Amino acid sequence: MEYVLEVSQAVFALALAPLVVGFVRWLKARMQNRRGAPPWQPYFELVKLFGKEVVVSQQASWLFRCVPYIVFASTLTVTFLVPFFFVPGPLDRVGDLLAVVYLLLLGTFFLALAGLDPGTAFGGMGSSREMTVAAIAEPTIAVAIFSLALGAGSTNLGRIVTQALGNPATAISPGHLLAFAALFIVALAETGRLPVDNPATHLELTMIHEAMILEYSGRYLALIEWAAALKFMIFLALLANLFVPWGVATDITPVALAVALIALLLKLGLLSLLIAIIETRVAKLRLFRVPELLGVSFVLALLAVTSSFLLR
Amino acid sequence: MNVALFSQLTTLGSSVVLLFGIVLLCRRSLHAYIEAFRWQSLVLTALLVVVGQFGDAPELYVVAVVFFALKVVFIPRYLERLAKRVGAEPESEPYVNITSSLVIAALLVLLAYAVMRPLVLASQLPTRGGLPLAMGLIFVGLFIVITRKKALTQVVGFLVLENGIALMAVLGTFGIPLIVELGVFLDVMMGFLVMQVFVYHIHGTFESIDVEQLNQLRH
Amino acid sequence: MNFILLLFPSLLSALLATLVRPYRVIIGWANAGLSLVSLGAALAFAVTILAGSEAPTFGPSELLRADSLSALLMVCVAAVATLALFFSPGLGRENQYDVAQLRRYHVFVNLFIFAMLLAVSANNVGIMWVAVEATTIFSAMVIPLALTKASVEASWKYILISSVGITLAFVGTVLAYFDFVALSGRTDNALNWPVLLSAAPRLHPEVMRLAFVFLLVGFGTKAGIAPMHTWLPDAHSEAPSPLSAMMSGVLLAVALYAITRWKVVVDAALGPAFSNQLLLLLGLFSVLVAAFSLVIQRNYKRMLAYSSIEHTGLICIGLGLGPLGVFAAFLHLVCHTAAKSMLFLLSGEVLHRYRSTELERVSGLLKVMPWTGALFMGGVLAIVGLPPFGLFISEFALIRAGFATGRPGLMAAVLALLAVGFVALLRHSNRMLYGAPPQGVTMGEGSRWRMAPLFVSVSVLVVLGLTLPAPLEALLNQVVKVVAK
Amino acid sequence: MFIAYGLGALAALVSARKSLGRGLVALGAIAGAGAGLALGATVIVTGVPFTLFVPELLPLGGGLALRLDSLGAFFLVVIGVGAIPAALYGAGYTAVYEDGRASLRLLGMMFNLFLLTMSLVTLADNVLTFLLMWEGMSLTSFFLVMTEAGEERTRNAGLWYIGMTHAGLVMLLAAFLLLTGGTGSGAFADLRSIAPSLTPAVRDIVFLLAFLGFGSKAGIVPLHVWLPRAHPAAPSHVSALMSGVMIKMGVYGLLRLTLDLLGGGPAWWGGLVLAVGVVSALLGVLYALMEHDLKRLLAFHSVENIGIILIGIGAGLMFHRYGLMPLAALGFIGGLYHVLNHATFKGLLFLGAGSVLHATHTCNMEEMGGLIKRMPWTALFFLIGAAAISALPPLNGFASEWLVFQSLLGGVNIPVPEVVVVMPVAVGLLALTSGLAAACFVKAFGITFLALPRSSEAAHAHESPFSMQCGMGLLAVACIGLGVAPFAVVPVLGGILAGLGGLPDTRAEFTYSVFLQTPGVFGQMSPTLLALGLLFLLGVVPSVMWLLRLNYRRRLSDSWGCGRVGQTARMEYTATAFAEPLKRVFAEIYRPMRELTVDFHPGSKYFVQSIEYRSEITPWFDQSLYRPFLESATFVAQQVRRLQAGSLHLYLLYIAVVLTLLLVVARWF
Repeated sequence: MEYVLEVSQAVFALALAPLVVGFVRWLKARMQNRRGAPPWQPYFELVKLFGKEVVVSQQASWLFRCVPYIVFASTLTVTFLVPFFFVPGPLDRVGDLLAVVYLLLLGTFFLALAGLDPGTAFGGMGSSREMTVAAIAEPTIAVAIFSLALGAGSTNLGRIVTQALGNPATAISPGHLLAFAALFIVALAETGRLPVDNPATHLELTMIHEAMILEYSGRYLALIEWAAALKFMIFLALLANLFVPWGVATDITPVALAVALIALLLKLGLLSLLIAIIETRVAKLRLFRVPELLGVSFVLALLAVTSSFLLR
Repeated sequence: MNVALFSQLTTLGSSVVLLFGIVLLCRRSLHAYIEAFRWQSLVLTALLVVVGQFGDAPELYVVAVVFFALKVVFIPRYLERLAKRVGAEPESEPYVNITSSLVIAALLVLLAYAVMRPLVLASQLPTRGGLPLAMGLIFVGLFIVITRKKALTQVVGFLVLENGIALMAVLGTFGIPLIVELGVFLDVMMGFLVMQVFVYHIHGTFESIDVEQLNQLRH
Repeated sequence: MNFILLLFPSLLSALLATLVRPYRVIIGWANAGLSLVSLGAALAFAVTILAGSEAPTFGPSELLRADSLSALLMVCVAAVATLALFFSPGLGRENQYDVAQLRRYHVFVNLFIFAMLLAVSANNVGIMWVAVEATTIFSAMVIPLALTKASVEASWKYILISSVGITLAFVGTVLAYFDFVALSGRTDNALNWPVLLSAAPRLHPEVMRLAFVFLLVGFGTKAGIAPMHTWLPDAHSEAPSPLSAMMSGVLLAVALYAITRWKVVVDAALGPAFSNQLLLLLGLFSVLVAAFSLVIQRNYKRMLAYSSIEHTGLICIGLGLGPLGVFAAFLHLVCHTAAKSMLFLLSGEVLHRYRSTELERVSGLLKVMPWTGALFMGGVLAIVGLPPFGLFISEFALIRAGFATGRPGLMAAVLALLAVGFVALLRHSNRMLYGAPPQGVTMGEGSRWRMAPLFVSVSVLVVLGLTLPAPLEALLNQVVKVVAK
Repeated sequence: MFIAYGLGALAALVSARKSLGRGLVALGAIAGAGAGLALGATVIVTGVPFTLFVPELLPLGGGLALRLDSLGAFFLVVIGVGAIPAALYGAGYTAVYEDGRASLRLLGMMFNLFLLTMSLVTLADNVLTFLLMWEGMSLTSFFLVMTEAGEERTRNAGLWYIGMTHAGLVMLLAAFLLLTGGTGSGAFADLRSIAPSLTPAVRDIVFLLAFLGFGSKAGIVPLHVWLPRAHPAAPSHVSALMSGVMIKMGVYGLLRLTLDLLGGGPAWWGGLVLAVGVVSALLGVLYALMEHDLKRLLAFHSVENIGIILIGIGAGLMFHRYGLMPLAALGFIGGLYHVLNHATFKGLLFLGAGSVLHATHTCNMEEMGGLIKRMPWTALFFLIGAAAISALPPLNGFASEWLVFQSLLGGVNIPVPEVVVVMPVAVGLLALTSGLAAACFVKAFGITFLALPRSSEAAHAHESPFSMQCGMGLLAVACIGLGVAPFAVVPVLGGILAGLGGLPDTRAEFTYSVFLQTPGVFGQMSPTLLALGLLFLLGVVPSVMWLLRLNYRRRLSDSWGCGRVGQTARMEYTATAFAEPLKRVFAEIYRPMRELTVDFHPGSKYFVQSIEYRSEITPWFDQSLYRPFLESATFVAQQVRRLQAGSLHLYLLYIAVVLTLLLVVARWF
C-alpha cells in the first residue's frame, strides 16, 4: 500500500509540475494586467515538442543525446525521495537530503556538459553561469536542510517531516526561519527564476538556463523542460512540507490523504503566488551580482545550521 | 748547586728571548728580522746549555748542539740567501703599525701571565718564572705571522713561534723526550725547506712575495 | 712485524719513486700494489684486536701501539690510500702532468700516506704530533703539481695555517707533558698514551683545560673544524683529485683521531663535561658554516670540501655526546670516508673531462659519462644522508644519541642545518648530472673498468646502510670502550 | 611480494629488448601488487597480523621489523588497488620513452622499488624501519618524477619535491625520537607503552611535528606546493600512483602515530586536523578551478581530497577525545573510505589525462576539445572519474562524502558548545567544496573532450593502446563498484579500526545491510537502490516514449550561431572564460593580477586597434610563505660566505681569536 502511495506521489508530482509552472505564469500575467495563457498551457507545449522532430548539432557527441534522459531520470528519482502528501514513505530510507541534493547536482552537471557539447558560445556561457550558480546554490540547500535535520535528528526528509509534525513549535525557531529564507532564495536561483534568471527572456546574453539548452529541440527539449518544471515542483514541495508540514498525512486513511492533498495544493498555490509577486516586483540582477545574493543565502543557511547546532 | 742562581739565569734568559721577539716587531728590513731571530736562537741555545747544566739533563746538550746548528747557523743563512734571491724588499707597512704592535705585544704578554698562572702555581721548578714569558713569546710569534705581509717575514714569525715552544719545553720540562725532540727538529727543518720552496714559487708566479695578493680563492 | 708491513710499503714506494728517474708507469703500479700490503696489515691488526688480544706494541719504549681505535683508522687510511693510488695520475692513462711532476707526486704522496699511518699507529703522542705535522708538509708538496697562481696560493695558505695550528697543538702537548713531569718526574715513556692515561686522574685540572684548548684548536685546524677550516676548501679544490680524496677522506679523520686520543686523557683528568661542551660548540658552528656555504657555491670540488666540513662538525658533535654518540661518530667517520673519497676521485674524472671545476660548466654528466655520473649521484645521495647508504643510518644514530642524552634543542638545530645542506647539495648536483651537456665535451665513458674499485666503495656504503657487519660492530664497541668509558 | 617487485626491478635493469622490458616491469609490479593485495586482504579478513623480523638488517634500529596489522593492511590494499592498473597502463604508456628521452631501465627499476618501499612503509614496525622505507619511498618517487629530467621544469619540480619531503622527514625523525623519550628502543610496541607516560607538552610537540611531517607528504595547505609541480612533471602512471596512493601514506602515518601510538589526544588536535582539512579542501579546489593545465588541475584536486580525508579524521579525533566512539569510528571510516575512493578515481583521472597527453602531446586544456569523438573510451572513463570526484551518486565519491557529512553532523553530540561551532562551518565549506569541484570538472571534461578541437594535435588525436585502456577500465569499474556497494566496505573498515586507540568493534553499528546508516540512525541511504532506481528510470523513460509512438526522427545540422553559419573552434567557450565568473566571485582569495592594455586608433578613441588582456594568479603562500624563507636563507648564506674572504691574515686571525676566547673560557669559566 505504502509503495503504491509512494509511486502515486511521484506520478502526481510529475503530472502536476507543468501546471504549477503554468499557474505561476498565469498569475504573473494577471498581475501585469495581461490575460496571459491558461495555466495548462505548458501541457500543450510538451505535447507539441514531443511531436516534433529533433535537430541535433553535428558538432555534438553521443553525450548530447543521452543528457535529456539522464536529467529527466535523476530529477524523477528525486521525486521519489521527497514527501509530497504522505510520510514516511517506504522509499524514504533509500536516500536522504544529501542524496537529493547530489542527484539534482547530477542533473545540473550533465546539463552543463550538454551545453558545452555543441561548441557554441551561448552553450558554454550558459554552462559556465549555471555551474557558478549551482556551485554556490547546492551547498546552500544542503546546509539549510541540515539545520532542520539537526532539529529532527535525521537527515531523511520523511523523518524530518514526521518529527516536525510531532512538535509543530519547532517550525518557528530562528534556525527554521533563517533556513527557510536561504532555501527560498536558492529555490529561485536553482529553478531559473527572477531575479537570478528570467525564464521568459529570449535575449541570449542574459540567459543562464535557457542559454544552456539552446541547442535542444523536439522531445529532448520536452524532457528537459518537464524536468525543469519537476525540479521547480520539488523545491516548492520542500519549502512547503519541511517548514510548514501541517496537513501531511501520516496514516493511510482516505480522509487524511484528502486533507493532505488539499493542504499541499493550498501551500503550492500560496508559494506560487509569492513567487509571482516577487517576479513582477523585482528586476533581474546583473549576473555578477547574483553570487552576492547566493552568498547571502549561503551565510543565512550557515547561521541557521549553527544556531540549530547550538540551540539543540 | 745554586738553585736561586739557576732560576735567576733562566728567567733572565727567557726574558731576553722574549725581548728579541719584541725587537722583531719594531724592525722593518728583512735583514734585521733575520738578525734578531739569529740572536734569539743563540740565547735560547745558551739557555738550553744552562738548563742542561743545572737541571742535570745531559741530553739537552745534544739538543743544544742540534738547535744551534739548525737555528743559529743553517736557517738564518738560508734565509739570507733566500732574501737575496727574491730581492729583500723591506716590509711594507704591516696591518698594525709598530707602536700599536708594541702595545698589543705587551697586552699579549699580560694575557700570557694570566693564562699561565695555574702552571706556575702547579710547579715547584726553579725555572717556572720563565714559563709565562715563553707563552708570551708564542703569542707574539702568532701576532707576527698574522700581521706581517711578506711571505718571508711570516716564515720568520713562524720560527719565532717555534722558538717560543722550545723555550717553554726547556723551561717547563727540561726538554721533551729525545726521540720526540729529534722528530720535532726534523719537522722544523722540512717545514722550513718546504716553506722556502713555496716562497720561491710565490715569487715565481706572483713576481713578489707579498702575501696580500694571495686572495683569489674565495668562498 | 705487522707494524713493519703496515708502514714499510709506503716508505719503500716513496724510495722507489725517488730512485727511479725519470718516472715510469711501472712505478705507479708497483706503489699501488705495495699499498695493498699495508691494507692487508691494517686488516690483520683489526683481526687481532677483534680476537681480543692485548693491543700489540712495537719499538723502543713501545713507540708504536695499535688498539681498536688505531686499527679502525689504519684500515680507513690504508683502504683510501690504495683506492687513491689506483686512481693516481701516471698509471698509463693520458694525463696533464710531465714525468718530473709525476715523480714528485709519487714520492710525496707515499710519504704522506706513511705519515698518516704513522700518526694513527704511534703510541707516543709526541710522535703522533710529529707525524701529523709531517702530513701537512708532504701533502703541501703535492698540491701545486702544476704551478698555477691558484695552486700556489692554496698550498701556501694550507701550509701556513696548518703549521701554525699544529704548532699550537704542540703547545698543548708540552703543557700536558709539563703537568705530567711536575707530577711524576721525567720518564722516557712519559708521552706514551697509556702512561698518560693512567696518570691522568692525578693531573691538575686547570692545566689540562688549557692543554685541551690548545690541542683542540691545533688539531682542529687540521680536522677542518670551523672557523679554522679556511684552508680546506682552497686546498681541496686545487689539489690533484686522488690527494683531495685522501685529505678529505682520511686526513681529517686522522686529525679527529688525535683529538679523540687527547679527549680521553683530558676526560680522565677532569671529567667529560668540559671537552664535550667545546666539541659540541665547535661542531655545531662547523655544521652551520658548512651548510650555508653550500647554498651559494660555484665550484663542485669546493662544494665537496664544504660537505666534508659539515661531516667533520657532525663527528665532533657525536664525540661530544657520550658513548652512543661516539659509536655513531665513528660509524659516521667510516661511512664518510668511503663516500667522500669516492666522490673526490670521481670529481677528478669529471674535471679531466670537462676541464673545469665550475658548476655551471658541468651539466649532463649522466649523458656524458653514464657510469661516472651514476656513481657520482650515488655518492651525493650518500653524503646527504639518503638511504640505502650508510650515512643515513649513522646520522640517525647520531641524532638519536643527541635525543637520548637530552639535547633536543641542539639536535633540532643540527637537523635544520642538515636540511639546508641537503637541498643545496642536491640543487648543485642536479645541475651537474642532468641537462644538456655543453659543447665540445667528448661523450662516452673513458675506460669503464677503471671504475671497478669504486663499486667496492658503493657496496660498502650500501652494506653499511642496510646492516652492520658483526666485526665492524664489535670493533666500534671496543672503540667506544676505549674512548668513552 | 618482495620477490615479485625485486624481479620486476631486476628485469628493468637487464631487459635486453625494450618492449620486453616494459612487459616484465609491469608483470613484476602487478605480481607484487597482487601479492600485497592478497596479503592485506588475508590480514583484514582473518585479523591475524603478519609479522616478519630480521635482526640482521638495521641492527642499530633494533632490526628490520615488519608487522602488518589491519590498518596497515588496509593501506596495503589501497596500494594494490592503485598499483595494478597503473602498472598495466604503464606497460603501454612508457613506450613513448623508447626514443631515449629517458632511461627505461631506471624508470622501470624505480617504479618497482617505489612500490616495494611504499608497501613496506605500511608494514614497518619500528622507527628506523619506518623512516628508512619512508625515505626510500621519497627517493624512488623522486627519481620517477625526474624521469624527463631533460627539461628545466622537471628538475625544478624534483628539487621542490625532494626538498619538501626531506623537510617532512626531518620533522618525523624529531617527532619519533621525542616519542622514544631517550630510551633506545624504537619498536612501535614500546612507543605505545611509553606514550601515555610522556608529559602533555611533549605529546603536543610530537603531534605537531608529526602532523607537519606527514602533512608535507600528504600535501596539506600550505605544504602542498610540491604537488602541482611534481605531478605534471612525472609520467602519468606515476603521478596516478603518487597522487592516488603515495600521499595517502601521510594519512596512514598520521593515523598510526596519532591514534595508534599516541592513543588520541586533546580536542585541539582533532580541531587542528579538521581546520587544516577544511582549508586544504577549499583552497585546493579553488586553485584547481583556475588551472588550465590538466595535470596541475588534478594535482590541486588531490590537495582538495586530502582535505576531505583529513576532515573525516579530524572529526574522528575530536569524537574520540569526547568518548563518542561510534561517531569517532564513523569519522575515521569516512576518511579511510575516501582514501580508497580517491585512490581509484584520482588514479583513473590521471591515467585519463595521461592518455590525452599521450595523444595530443600537451596538457593545456585550451588546445584540446572534441576528443570524445577520437578517443571515446578514454572520454567515457574520464567522465566516470569526473563524476565520481564530483561526488555524484551513485559513484564512490558520493558514498564517502556522505559518511564524512554524517560524521560532521554527529558533532551536535559534543558536550562543549565552543567546540561544536567548528562543525557547521566545516559542513558548509565541505558542501561548498563539492559544489565547486563539480563546476571544475564540468570545465575539465567539457573543455577537454567536448565541442570542436582547438588545435591540430587535438584534431588528429588517436585512442590510446589497449593496455592503457585496461588500466583505466579497471579503475572505472572500481569507482562504480565502490560506489554502489558501500554496505560491503563500511563494516570492513569498522573492523579495521576496532581496537585502534581504544575504538570499539563497530560491527553492531555498521552492518552488512543494503542501507548505509549512521550510529543512532541519524541518516540512512542506499546507493545500491539509488543506482537501481536511476537505471530503471533511464530504461523506462525512453521505452515509454517509444511505446507512445513519439516522433523519433532526428536531423543533423549546424549549431545555431545567431544565424551565422560555419562554426569554428574560435567561437567556443574557453576554460579561462568558463572559470571567469567564479574567479570574480572569489577574487578576494585569488587576488588576480589583471592588466588590460587597449591601444586606440590615433584618430579617435572609438576605434580600438588592439586589446590585450592578461590575468595571472600566483598563490599567496608562494610569495608570502616560501619566498621570504628562501630569501632569508640566501641572505644568511651570503653573510656566511664572507668568512672565506680570501685573506690569509684574516684566516690566521680566526685561529688566534678562537684560541684566545677558548683560553679565557677554560681559564675563568
